[in-house]
Amino acid sequence: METTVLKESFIEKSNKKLGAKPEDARISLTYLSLAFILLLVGGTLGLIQGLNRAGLFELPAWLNYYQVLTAHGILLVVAFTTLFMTGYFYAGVSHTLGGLTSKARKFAWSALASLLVGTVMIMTTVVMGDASVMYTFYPPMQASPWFYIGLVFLALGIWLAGTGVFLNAASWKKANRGQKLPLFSFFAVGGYLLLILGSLGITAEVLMLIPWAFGWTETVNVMLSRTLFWAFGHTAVNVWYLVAVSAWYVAIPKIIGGKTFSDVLARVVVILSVILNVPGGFHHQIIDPAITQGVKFMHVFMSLSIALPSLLTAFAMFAIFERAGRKKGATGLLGWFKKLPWKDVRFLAPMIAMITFIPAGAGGIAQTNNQLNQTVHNSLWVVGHFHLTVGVTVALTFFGITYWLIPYLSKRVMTARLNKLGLIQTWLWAIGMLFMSGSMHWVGLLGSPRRTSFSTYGDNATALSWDPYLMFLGIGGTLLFIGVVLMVYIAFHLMFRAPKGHTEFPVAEEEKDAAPTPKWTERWGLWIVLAIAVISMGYVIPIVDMIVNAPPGSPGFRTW
Amino acid sequence: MIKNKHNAVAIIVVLLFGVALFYVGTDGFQAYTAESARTAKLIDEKPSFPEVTLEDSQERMYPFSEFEGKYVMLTFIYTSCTDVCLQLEVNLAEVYDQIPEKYIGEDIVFLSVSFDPTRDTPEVLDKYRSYFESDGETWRMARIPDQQELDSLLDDFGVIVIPDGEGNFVHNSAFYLADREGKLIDVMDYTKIDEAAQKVTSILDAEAGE
Amino acid sequence: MKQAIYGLVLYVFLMLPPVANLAESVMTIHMHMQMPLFVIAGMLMTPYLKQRFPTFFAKWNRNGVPGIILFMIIIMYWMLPRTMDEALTIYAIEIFKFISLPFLAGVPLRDSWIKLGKMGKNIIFVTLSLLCGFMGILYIFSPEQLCNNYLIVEQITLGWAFLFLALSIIIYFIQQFFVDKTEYE
Amino acid sequence: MKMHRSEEIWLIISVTVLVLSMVVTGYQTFALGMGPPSNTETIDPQKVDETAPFDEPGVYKVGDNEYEVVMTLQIFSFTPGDIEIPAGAEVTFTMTSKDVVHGFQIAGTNVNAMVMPGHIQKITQTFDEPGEYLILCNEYCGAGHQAMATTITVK
Repeated sequence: METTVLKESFIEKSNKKLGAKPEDARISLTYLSLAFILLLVGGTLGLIQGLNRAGLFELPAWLNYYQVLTAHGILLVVAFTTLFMTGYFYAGVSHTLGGLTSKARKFAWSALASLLVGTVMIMTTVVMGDASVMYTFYPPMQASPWFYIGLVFLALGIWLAGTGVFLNAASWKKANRGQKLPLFSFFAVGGYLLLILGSLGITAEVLMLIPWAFGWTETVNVMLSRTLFWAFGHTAVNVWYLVAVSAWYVAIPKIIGGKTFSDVLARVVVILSVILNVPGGFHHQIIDPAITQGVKFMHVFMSLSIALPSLLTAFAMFAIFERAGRKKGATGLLGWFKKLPWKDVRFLAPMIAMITFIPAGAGGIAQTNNQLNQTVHNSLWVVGHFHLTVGVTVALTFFGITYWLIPYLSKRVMTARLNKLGLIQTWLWAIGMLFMSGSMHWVGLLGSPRRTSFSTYGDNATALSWDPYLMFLGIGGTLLFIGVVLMVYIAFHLMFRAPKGHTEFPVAEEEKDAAPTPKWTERWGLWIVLAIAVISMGYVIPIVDMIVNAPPGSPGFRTW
Repeated sequence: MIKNKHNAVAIIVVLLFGVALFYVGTDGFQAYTAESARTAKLIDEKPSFPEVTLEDSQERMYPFSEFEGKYVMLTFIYTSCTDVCLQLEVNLAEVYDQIPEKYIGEDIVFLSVSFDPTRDTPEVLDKYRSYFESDGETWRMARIPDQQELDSLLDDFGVIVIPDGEGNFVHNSAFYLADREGKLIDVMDYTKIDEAAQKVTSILDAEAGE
Repeated sequence: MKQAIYGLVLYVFLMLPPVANLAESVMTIHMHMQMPLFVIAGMLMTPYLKQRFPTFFAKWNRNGVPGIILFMIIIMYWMLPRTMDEALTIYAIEIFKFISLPFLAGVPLRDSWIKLGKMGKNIIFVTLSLLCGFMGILYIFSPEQLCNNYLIVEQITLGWAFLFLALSIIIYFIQQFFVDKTEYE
Repeated sequence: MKMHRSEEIWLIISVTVLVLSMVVTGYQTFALGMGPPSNTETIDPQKVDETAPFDEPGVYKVGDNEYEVVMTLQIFSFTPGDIEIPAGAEVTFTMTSKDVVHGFQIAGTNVNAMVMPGHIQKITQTFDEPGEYLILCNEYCGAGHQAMATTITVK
């Protein structure tokens, strides 16, 4: 134990003195700058849609609403998040494990190349109008084959990035026998593992679609493709959420001057997320044909079990806040609430993200149940839901990370002025999302569908009654766009213009009397096997049924 | 040493228990599926054909005792079936062809019983009959209009019929042979046509030889 | 003690008629969820039983071999297509399932597992994966319906589930050779 | 893992809520027959027009104030459209798609189902309130997706 402490403090000291290793910082900064550029592009597209949907803006003839929507979805839900996650995890792995290994660096760069090739391929097909198929690309709508090949490169990029982190963690374990992997790196390993498990589904789907898109096979199994997609689609979103959670457990306690609540609990949350997540995708198919009610009910159970780690997290977070507040002299039941550093954007942004997750998570649980799902399925409610989860909980946490991660990497410091700008950005974001997501939820309940450009359905009275709400959607979207511009400005300012100096990578320490973390938490072999078992529990029954009882397949259609 | 003895005894007890369990559970290592257990039990118990009223493809109504004094080769089917029943009837037709003509109608009658009385009306049965070149006389197709009578027959003969909710049924299939008194004497694998035909012929031959 | 209560709650919950009916309505869930959950319920109750009857386990299951054999016998018995069918149609067999899986499989498994040596565990892993693999192939490729109460497609599904189970066991079995066990103890 | 007392209480409460929501969903699905549309019949998606009942889409009276609407969905329309039925009618929609994936939603009701090529979907609704209801496609199906709508008038 003695040597452990010594070693840790040595790493910490040298880190403090030197900051991020330049080679490692370059990797993360490249990822992050690309992420923010994509955020700007995706955000602009979002504004266009919001205004159109509110009936305020008619798209020029050369630009199609659905093309814009496809690009917006892929850029923000898949590309921005993957790039940010990789930049952030590699920075943290480098920091907590004392630098990346040269092998991991190579993997990081080749992952970047693959991700970029993939994104460029996909975006080219979308811009050319050959792939207005949404980021869900349900067959038999058939995009250009290069769209699907682009997806393969995205998946490949994810695997490469993950492998780099795994190898780095393994070599650290070898060099530090008997020590537990630092919590941050534990999150990174878990996050990539889950993302890889989830991407198996989409890879299988895309390998089925490529020969079909090239015309080598005539038809495709529609239900099977859709099911495989959601194995990835839902998992991916949960991975982004897990990335956000990692910052809540690792960085926030440090920022508010507290300690880790429980190292074990955090690790259990990661493990549960990895094991339980993949079959969750099925609740996107509750009103599909060809899946029996029994199977759907089983998946209600599987989907609800995903809420468990989130509930654990909710508890841990409030416990951290309360303890930190009391340490600062807070009294009474809620006195700690005032002691939190509300004026510190590094805290405010993720805090709003967390608070948002309470209604967002509750909405998610509601949607998972059959009847409630039937009410809101494919309505704007769903769009409102994931703008709360991904748009606030994940994005705002990412922004909160940016305020310390970029200056740490660029060896600069955040000024009070930037902090203020950040606070404005955060509130703008929160209020914009309140408008947009709130009106989406409400009008969704009334029946307004998602993924539709502005339409009154021939001046139908019901459809016309939705318009006032859609106006709020437009207002919210505009505020959010200002938020995006501000955020991108802040990010690049922190990268190139802020004053030089040292910024700390906040990693919370454990309480002195904390119980040692049991070693079983690192039995990754066991977790992988359990995850496979859970995945087969969820998927074997419906997929065998979909293959054995499949109708004749569908040829491709180009309907845009 | 004494402790190890307990352990060894336990192993022996457990193994004996296992043998006993499997012996009982599989009827003496005979029947590993419920279907094989069922046929073995039927052949063993020889249940009588219960009193039911049949309605055949020519809209004739009669009790099963109509066939008294003749062997009856039975199958259970429903005409909307797209897989097993077709195969079952095709195979039955082959058995029919292999039986010496002198016995047909005189000593043995073929009967296909539908367990889907709502859809298998006499007209439907008549159409279905023609697919297999059954003459409707020495090989009849019939439904049992009374659901209760039908259930009791299926139950007695251990025919399991599960509706799958989409108008199809899952069911077990076999050739059933009832003797001149209407007692079930054999259940045969419907995939082994020659074997079934030989068996029936030899029974008839033996009786004719007497 | 707390574990035993959780185990008991799980046990009772699984036996509630609507729960049991639902679980048994799908072949794969019947074999791969309900039955393992019964075993787990038994495993959870084991510490309490060992505390109540310490000498019994020490005396009759000293090296873990009798227990693990009992476990294997019960598991293999419930893998027979026939027992699955009869559990649905014959009441006594259903009761036997409720009793045998937790108490004759779950309890001895947990008691024996810690007593078994490395070799013993490896034998069990190999046997189980072979058994599951064999069952998988049998159910997928069997031309005839093995269970009267389930559709053929369910039978094929169960076969794939068995193959995945076998795969999981094999992955687990192999990975433990690459992992330094002492790291986790 | 040692848990704090309050954490354990929190977990027990949350798990209870989750289990309760399961029980309610299960009860509604299996006891009240309010399960989601999950029909498992299939059809050759390239031969919809030749396959009964979709060779003759339309509104059929099948019983006392019971109707069946046999409907095909294709880009970007519903066949038949502008349906009329009497108030209090129980209507079963039997649907399939002739091309891509469509959604079938009647705004202001719980009627919401995915309609896919190769699969026949069914959903039943009793229309007690007279009025005009908006039927729309709620799954993106192409350039004219926003125009894919029709009405059902309850008299």
